[in-house]
Amino acid sequence: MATVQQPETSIITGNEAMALGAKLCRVQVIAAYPITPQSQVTENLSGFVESGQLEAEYVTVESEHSALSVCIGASTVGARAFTATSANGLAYMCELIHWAAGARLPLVMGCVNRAMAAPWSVLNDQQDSMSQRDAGWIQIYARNNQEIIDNLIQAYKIAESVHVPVMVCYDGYILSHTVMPVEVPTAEQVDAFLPSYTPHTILDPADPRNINQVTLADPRANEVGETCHGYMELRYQLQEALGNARARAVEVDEEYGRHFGRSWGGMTWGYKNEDADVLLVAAGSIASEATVAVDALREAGCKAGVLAVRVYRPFPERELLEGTRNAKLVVVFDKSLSYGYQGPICADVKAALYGTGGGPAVHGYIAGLGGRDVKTRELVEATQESVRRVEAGETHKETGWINCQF
Amino acid sequence: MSVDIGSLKGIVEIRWHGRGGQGAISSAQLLARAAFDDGFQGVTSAPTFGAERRGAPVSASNRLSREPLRTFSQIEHPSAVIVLDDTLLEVADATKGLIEDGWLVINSPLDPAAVECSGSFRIATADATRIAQELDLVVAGSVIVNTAMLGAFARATELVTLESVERAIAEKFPAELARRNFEAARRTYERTKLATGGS
Amino acid sequence: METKLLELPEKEYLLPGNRTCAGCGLSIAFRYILKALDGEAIFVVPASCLTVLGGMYPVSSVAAPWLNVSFPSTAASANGVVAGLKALGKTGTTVVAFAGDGGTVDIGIQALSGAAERNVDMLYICYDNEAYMNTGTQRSSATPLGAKTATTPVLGKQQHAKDMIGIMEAHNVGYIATATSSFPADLYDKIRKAKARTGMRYIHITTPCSPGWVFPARDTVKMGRIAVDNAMIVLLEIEDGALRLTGRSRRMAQRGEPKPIEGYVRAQQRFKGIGPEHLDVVQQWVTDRWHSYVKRDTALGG
Amino acid sequence: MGTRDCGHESAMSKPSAGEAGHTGDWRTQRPVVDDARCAAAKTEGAACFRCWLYCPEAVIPREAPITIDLDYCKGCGICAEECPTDAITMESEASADDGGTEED
Repeated sequence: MATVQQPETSIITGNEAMALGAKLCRVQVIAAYPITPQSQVTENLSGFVESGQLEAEYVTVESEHSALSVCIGASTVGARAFTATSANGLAYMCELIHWAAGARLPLVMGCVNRAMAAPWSVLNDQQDSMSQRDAGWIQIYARNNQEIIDNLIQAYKIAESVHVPVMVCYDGYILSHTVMPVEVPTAEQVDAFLPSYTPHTILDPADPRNINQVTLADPRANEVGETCHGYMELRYQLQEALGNARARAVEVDEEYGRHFGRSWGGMTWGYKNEDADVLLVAAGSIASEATVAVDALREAGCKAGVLAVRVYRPFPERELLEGTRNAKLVVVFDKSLSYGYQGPICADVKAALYGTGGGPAVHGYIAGLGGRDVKTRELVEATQESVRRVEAGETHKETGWINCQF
Repeated sequence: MSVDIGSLKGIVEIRWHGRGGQGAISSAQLLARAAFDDGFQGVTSAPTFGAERRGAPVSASNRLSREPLRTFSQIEHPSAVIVLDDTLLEVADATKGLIEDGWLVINSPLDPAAVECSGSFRIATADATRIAQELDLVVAGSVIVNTAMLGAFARATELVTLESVERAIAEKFPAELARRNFEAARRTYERTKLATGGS
Repeated sequence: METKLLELPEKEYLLPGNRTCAGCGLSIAFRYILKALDGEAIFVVPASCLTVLGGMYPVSSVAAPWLNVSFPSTAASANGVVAGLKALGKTGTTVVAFAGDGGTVDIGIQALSGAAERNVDMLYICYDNEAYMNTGTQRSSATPLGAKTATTPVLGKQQHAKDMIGIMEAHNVGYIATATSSFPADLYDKIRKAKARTGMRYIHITTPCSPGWVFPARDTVKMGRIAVDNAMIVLLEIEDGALRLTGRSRRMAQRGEPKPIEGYVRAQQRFKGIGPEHLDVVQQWVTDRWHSYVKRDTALGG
Repeated sequence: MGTRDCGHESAMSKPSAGEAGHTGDWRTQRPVVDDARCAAAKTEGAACFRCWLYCPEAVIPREAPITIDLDYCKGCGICAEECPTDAITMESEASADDGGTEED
């Protein structure tokens, strides 16, 4: 009887999970530049390539800017490309982040979330990826290391079907350097789930095309007189593609569940949220921490639940609108800030709920900037503070800062 | 109202103290692996977040739980503290937060009673340095005691079995090195001296 | 053997009715680059006059595959194309990174240095019109001393042009050459030679620019010829470290000394107002460089 | 009406002449070839072709007698300048009488 290889549970870091995921996705071109806390991802991948475990071109670039440029070039000719970075590395890629989305390339990037300098910090918050939210990438945030590897495998499937790049985000150190049990899929499983990539671009001497040309404001006729897009139509299509990615992310996650026995909620995930009066909203590992806070809140008599943002772009508007319909209060924990305004997730939640008649109060808290530890009890206390204010009839609350010791 | 979240979920927290290069982070990872095999569905191991420099005090932590873990914040109330280098006891404030009746497991040739450390916890000692030297576990001039101390931890806390420690080591090292590392853990297990502390 | 003019291929890949300025030196050079590569190339192009030449969506003015990329990333993006093709098992296509002087000597030099150090299998072409012509003639580090530009409007540029050939030599690039649009056969031969090699190859092509250098459009070819005659441009190639003057520069070295640069300088209004002290400095720089090249060409007995 | 039919997801074009339209409109002077002086014409295509060689626009085929595609010739005058036998002269568009290529 033929033996079918079974997936094994490894006790590994988030970075190891990401590297193993990229290997299982049979990425063909890898280009990355060292930066803490991302470096182990690419160290591991270079090891896979040098030892022959992964047949890929590994390009040891001289900067993150070049890393994403290499991926853009490789993806355009039809190779499955991968990079990973953090913080200032991501910021250094910035123009190319826009470029990859505008060129509609299905790249996947690991973003190991780290605080932006200055001042220097190698520790976690989500300012890096949140600052790139408007670039036209899909962003998925992982709650633990299992979700990192699963999100990465799903990311290629989503990216290659809607032709939009995906950033697979996870918290630096908190997940990247913390080992935990991860069921690593087998190559056979992933091969059955993820078909090979067919590019929508053509870069072939036998059939020459010019790609990413200057594009005018208005539509223009091509060489045979057909009207083609102007810049604005191309941008409308990108927006449409991000919109389509909502349904696609849900489908792919469900399909993943059928193949691997695990799925992660699609656009959002909930914990004791069905009957909750108070919903804690966050993305990444802090949302996992929030589930423990919910247990404590319930123990203390508060009917709380978590409604976590898994896919942040496209934003899960509908899920949040429906998911908070019966709540009295939504408490959002952001690990980043749109300076001069408020936490980006909080602002987005408010926008999603605006004009729906009544609706819950939405309170925002900033937490965990630059690696400041976020304790479960702090999430509990912040939630209780907001509950008190709402019960006291306060309609507005300034953004709170958790454990900011002024 | 105050809620004791750790006790709510029955999570065991463990902290390792060593110096950069002594393998505290690796042994914490080996412990996570061993504990998973011993039925803890929730295991994590995290280094102290940040840059690690050779010789500087470093620490790592574990959480062990019968249920999958959902918390990743830094540990506050370890049930056990393992010290790879007894010079770190004071330097690193190693017993900070150690719970009542918790275990302080020290690499030391002294008897537990002779360890100058006070608190309402229990103390275990083992001369892991000597055992590691017996087995020639020396890298770049440093005696590597981290795997040996897994034996001391297993003996003191009984949270993991030697069999799981052996499997975890076998998974991590090439065969010959794995044999010597496990032998260090086994010998240390046997030679660990336990005493109840208290003051 | 140099290819004779009438042996150059007739087939055109550059299509008429494109957006280059009348009398564009780059356009002439590009015709022969395309002919030499004969349809077996992919071009990787950053923001530059070349972008404008390539045309605006949805029509391309060049019958060759072409990928527009970000300004600083030419060599890295080309590296991606090389890696992608290799990963897909596609061989036989020359990947040509093709940038202007600003895109090469300034904003693109980090990516170029990285790709050169990795000896990536690409042909990197810098077309040098000695300033940011596409954005309105701002100075680049390839602008010659004394030239007025939009960002050196009063005094003229105060520094010599960056020595890209020296920089590429320091990267141990196997094939390095200079050329100009005014000698298409010399250019054609160098592209052919570069095409036949693997690893990083670098060709630096000076392309006179009528609006930027401020001379009549009809004089584009003449301007490059004068520049060779006075050694502002030195036609050479460096194969695995061995330097060899080519074409008209070689014949000049066999005959004697280059002409003074004064005639060249006076023919371009960008140098209008250059003082005798600057002219002497440029002349000395040009003469010294010429002699150092001639000395290195062992076949010339230098 | 709309642009959906083009089906493009990103800006990707096929090659065609005249991308910038009839660039012949840019001209203020047109090249006029005197076959009697033209070396290529006189040798029936065996010599010269400097005009073909240096034309930035690729509007002069390597064929004798020389013809210039005035739909696209921008009138730079390089061909006239480089012609070794002065067979090409630049004449003002204003005084040209046929004007036959400027439709569109």
